[in-house]
Amino acid sequence: MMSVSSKVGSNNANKVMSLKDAVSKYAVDGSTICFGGFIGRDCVAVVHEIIRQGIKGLTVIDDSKTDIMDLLVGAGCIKRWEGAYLGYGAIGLAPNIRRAVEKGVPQPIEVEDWSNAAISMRYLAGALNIPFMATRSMLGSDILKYNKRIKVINDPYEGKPLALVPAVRPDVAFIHVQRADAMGNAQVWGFTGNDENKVRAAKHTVITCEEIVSPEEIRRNGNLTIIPFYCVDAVVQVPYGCHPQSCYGYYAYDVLFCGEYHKTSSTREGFLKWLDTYVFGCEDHNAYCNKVGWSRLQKLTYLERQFNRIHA
Amino acid sequence: MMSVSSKVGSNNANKVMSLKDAVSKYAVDGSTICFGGFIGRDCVAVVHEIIRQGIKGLTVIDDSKTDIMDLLVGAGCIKRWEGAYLGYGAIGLAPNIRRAVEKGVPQPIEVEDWSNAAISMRYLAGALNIPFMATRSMLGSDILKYNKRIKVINDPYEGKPLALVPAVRPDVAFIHVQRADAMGNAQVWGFTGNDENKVRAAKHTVITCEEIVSPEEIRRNGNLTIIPFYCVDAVVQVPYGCHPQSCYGYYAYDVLFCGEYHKTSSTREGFLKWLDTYVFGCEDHNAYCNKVGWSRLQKLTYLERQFNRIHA
Amino acid sequence: MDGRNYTPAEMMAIMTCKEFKDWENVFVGIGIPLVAGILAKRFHAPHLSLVYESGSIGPEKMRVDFNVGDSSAADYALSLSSEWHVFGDLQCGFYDVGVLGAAQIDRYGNLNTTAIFGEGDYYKPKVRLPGSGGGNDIGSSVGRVVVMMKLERHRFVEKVDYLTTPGFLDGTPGARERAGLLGDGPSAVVTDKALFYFDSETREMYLDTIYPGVKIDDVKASVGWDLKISKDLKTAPFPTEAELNALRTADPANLIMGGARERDNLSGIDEYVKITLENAYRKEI
Amino acid sequence: MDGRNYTPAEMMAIMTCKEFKDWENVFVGIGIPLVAGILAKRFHAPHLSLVYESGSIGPEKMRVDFNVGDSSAADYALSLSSEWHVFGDLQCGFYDVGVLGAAQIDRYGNLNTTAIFGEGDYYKPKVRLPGSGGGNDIGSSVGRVVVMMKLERHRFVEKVDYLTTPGFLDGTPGARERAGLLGDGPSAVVTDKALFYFDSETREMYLDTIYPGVKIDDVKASVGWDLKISKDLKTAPFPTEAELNALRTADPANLIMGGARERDNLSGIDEYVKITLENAYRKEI
Repeated sequence: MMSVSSKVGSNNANKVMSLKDAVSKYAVDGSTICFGGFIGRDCVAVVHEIIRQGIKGLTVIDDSKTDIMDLLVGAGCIKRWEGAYLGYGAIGLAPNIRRAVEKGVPQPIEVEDWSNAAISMRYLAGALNIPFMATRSMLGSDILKYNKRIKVINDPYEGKPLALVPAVRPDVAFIHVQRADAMGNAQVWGFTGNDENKVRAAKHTVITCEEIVSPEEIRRNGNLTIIPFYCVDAVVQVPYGCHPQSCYGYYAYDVLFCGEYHKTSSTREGFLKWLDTYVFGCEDHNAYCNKVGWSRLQKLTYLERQFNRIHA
Repeated sequence: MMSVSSKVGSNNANKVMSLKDAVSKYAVDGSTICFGGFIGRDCVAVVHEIIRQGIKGLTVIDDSKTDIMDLLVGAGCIKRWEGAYLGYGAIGLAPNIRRAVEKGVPQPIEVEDWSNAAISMRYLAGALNIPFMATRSMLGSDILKYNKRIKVINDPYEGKPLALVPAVRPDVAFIHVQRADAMGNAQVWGFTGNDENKVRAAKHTVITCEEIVSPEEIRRNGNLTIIPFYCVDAVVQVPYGCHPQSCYGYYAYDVLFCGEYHKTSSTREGFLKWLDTYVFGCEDHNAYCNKVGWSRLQKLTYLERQFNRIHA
Repeated sequence: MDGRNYTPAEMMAIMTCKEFKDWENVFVGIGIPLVAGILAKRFHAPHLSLVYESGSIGPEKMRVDFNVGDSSAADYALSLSSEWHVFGDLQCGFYDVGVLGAAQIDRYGNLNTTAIFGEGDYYKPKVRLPGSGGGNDIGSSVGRVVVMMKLERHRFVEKVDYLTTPGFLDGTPGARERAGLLGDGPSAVVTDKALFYFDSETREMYLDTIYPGVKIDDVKASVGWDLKISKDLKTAPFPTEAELNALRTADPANLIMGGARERDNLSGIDEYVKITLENAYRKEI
Repeated sequence: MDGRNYTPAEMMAIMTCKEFKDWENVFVGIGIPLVAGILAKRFHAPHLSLVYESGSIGPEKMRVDFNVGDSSAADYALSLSSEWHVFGDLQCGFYDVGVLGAAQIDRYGNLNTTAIFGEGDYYKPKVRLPGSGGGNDIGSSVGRVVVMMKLERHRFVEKVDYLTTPGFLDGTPGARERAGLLGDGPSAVVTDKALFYFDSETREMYLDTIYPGVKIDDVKASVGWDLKISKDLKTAPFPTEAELNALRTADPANLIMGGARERDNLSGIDEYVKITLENAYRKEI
């Protein structure tokens, strides 16, 4: 029986901390984690900090998280992946994931296959604190054949086949949003992925955001607060925290930077050099932004704002 | 097996129709219906039109819908209620519901008891097109004892008791929102009740709104569109469509008008007179607003906007 | 006005407000419980967050709500969410305390808000009540439940006709856990005459605090079982003038505390708008 | 540029776009399928709504998306929703057509995007592929599926190593319904050389349309079973200049259609921003 208090962080007005402290406190070795966003709003700065701190043995349970998983796998942080998608469409697997799965470099990872809807339902179950959700996905497929945690039942109301998937309760959810207040009320613009459910399912939640704003600013548009304060343990202001991924209304996808990453990471040596340059060579996210170049980041903001503006 | 096409209305750019036509087309005798909002954003104008048209034999499946149910029950439109709450807290049942349940006046109604969370989960199941949802509510209570459609299982993952509740698929959902475009993209400010799920669970959805706006206006704040066009069959502009209930950002609750209603409706004769004045005596919602008085309605708007404004 | 000039309903609101601690999340129902929440925020618990089943989380209370779905429930809320999410969050254990009323309660805090059977049964009750609403859900999953009801013998009964909301069920150890319930169950029963708590071993309701001027025998006579009394029985203090003032400002037309008949004291919509705006609680937003 | 100067990928995008009807809701995956959706909107299906699994519904496509979670996927969307809601809506039957790629397909349209076993098995595959993503969900529940893939013999196989996404399963009548699946299954397979449809009785894929300059024997040799051919075999028209122009404007730096190597043709971020803005599709918003 889950104790009521196990999910309740302390409510307090100021949960602001540094990225370094938030990662070391909540992303401990061997923990189970997930990330917000859906490629856009990826928690890139958090992932760099996890790598910088040398966290090991992580299990990630998530939908489609190719870009940040490639970094984490290449850096040797990952023990297990329960998820739906690690790849670049027709291109195939990302470079580090391919090396880990095919050659065990730097180490093998366990992979358990689900679909995106199945992972979504697992988080919805976690958010409602029920042990499972039903779905009509995966029936008739080999996903069922190899994943015995999916149970096919004849449902007790209509008597038809249905798949059950178990709830996820990760130790921590890292979610990057556009705006949050110091108490953790977090507002998201653009598509919301499974974020509203991840923060409720997780035992702890760390919000990183483009801007910390006042509670009064939050209260002007409460409908955008998809994450209420009581789900949140830490708030960290990390402008450009998704680069090179996009952040709706703040900056566009940096396609050329990603291209460089792919080219460089096609060899293990190249990837390690990349890590040295952009992760270990930067003491924090601000140093990373310096290295990428603020002028470049500003151009991505300019580009995004030709298409998307936040109206609030 | 539900055919895919059974839930898909025709997509077209203009679904605007009159309230009269929308009600006669979708609220047919004997159908199963639900309403949006949660007292605030109640579909009062829709209910008046249902009564005006003399629709009979309705089943309503809903959470807490005292005020509009009292009208429908008193007018003899209701055959059955599956829901959680019909009353005014300590005051007890509403006048017409009391007469129907206690004396069968104007006719008896069937009542099936659920909790608000159970009804919420039944609509979530409907919205996901799965046959049931699990909940930890109602365990150990007499709700289970008298409602055999709630199934208690030992869940297959954790082995603990759990209640299952069946999906709802009403024939039609009536939802009042602040703003919608002619295609049916509907935006809600303030709490959202179960509206996002009701429209997905229902076979048809009728949106009534304070204002029809352009698709361009909708696109400026897509995060507020909790109801996408493909769930919607009809769009009706009905300013003050919730009076005497409140509509966030548009007008406050008319406590005195409601007080008059309660006093008047304490007798059957009084209620019938009230119906003659405000429903049968008004050919449409505009005539109702005339009778209530536009000056009074403007005062409620003024009052609301001292506290709530829509920022968009 | 002085601190001894108050109604039983006002005393009940003030005693309820003291059951909330600062920084808690309170799942409130309509009517007096809500006014108690507003009051707590203006006194000892300014960081209390109110949560409404309609989907509003952490509003600023600048005017009173006439129902849980009044647009006032959404005034400057921190998060405007959905009914189903709020019930999910309740089930996740995010809410510390809920406040419930009832027509009947038994010694283990089980509540009936569905029907008084009288000579009849569930299908033909003497009085049909509103039903569970969110009451069952709150009683099942919230951290602890504060019950508010009038102390009357037909309400405090040996056995409720219909168990709408579980308290400690049959009172045996682990009864709630065996049933699959998550919350800790009832913690207090606030009435118009006395305050009751529950024994942590036997799970039985006992008299903890009596209000000024109320006799123990009156309390015992209003309870349908052999009521246990605290060895350390306390007497509640009179409400303070500040408390009464705050209460009356929160509900300036006295429509919640005074009930429906108070409407007749208003000359019309203009006076209602005027009173509401004059007494609005303004925080800088 | 004339209508005969085009790449196989461009032909595939243009043939796919013709599989969408106006007013449909299309659940799009990333890459070429998305460009096909943009193209359809600019030609015969201006009221097409694109839906992305990240939660975006009905965006205006003014720039190309590099992934389904690119912020561009949300540009002026009619509704910005959640992943779980979009998958729920898929399961409700609100989406008419989905587009999927695959590494392997069999004659009944079953797809493999998980692993090529080679000498090994699921646990030690020759090639580990990305996995289902939303592919299985789309194949399970969407109205109909359009498959896009290169026509190669190691892809068009007698039996897929791993059945990630159900087509018509074993092809027996009612096989999908018996399994509990809702959607109607695959309707078309668009390749770089030919277009295939499925027989409504036998559920078997057959060659319906061959592209200009492609020989039937080439097609047959690229399929790992005895391919049926339509009695009414058609030849696709060349793409029009207008189609090719629209396609190239939609993907102005040729980064989607041309692939990763095209990045090297850009001098840097300034040129990329310039090209994107110059070619942005401006509707009055």
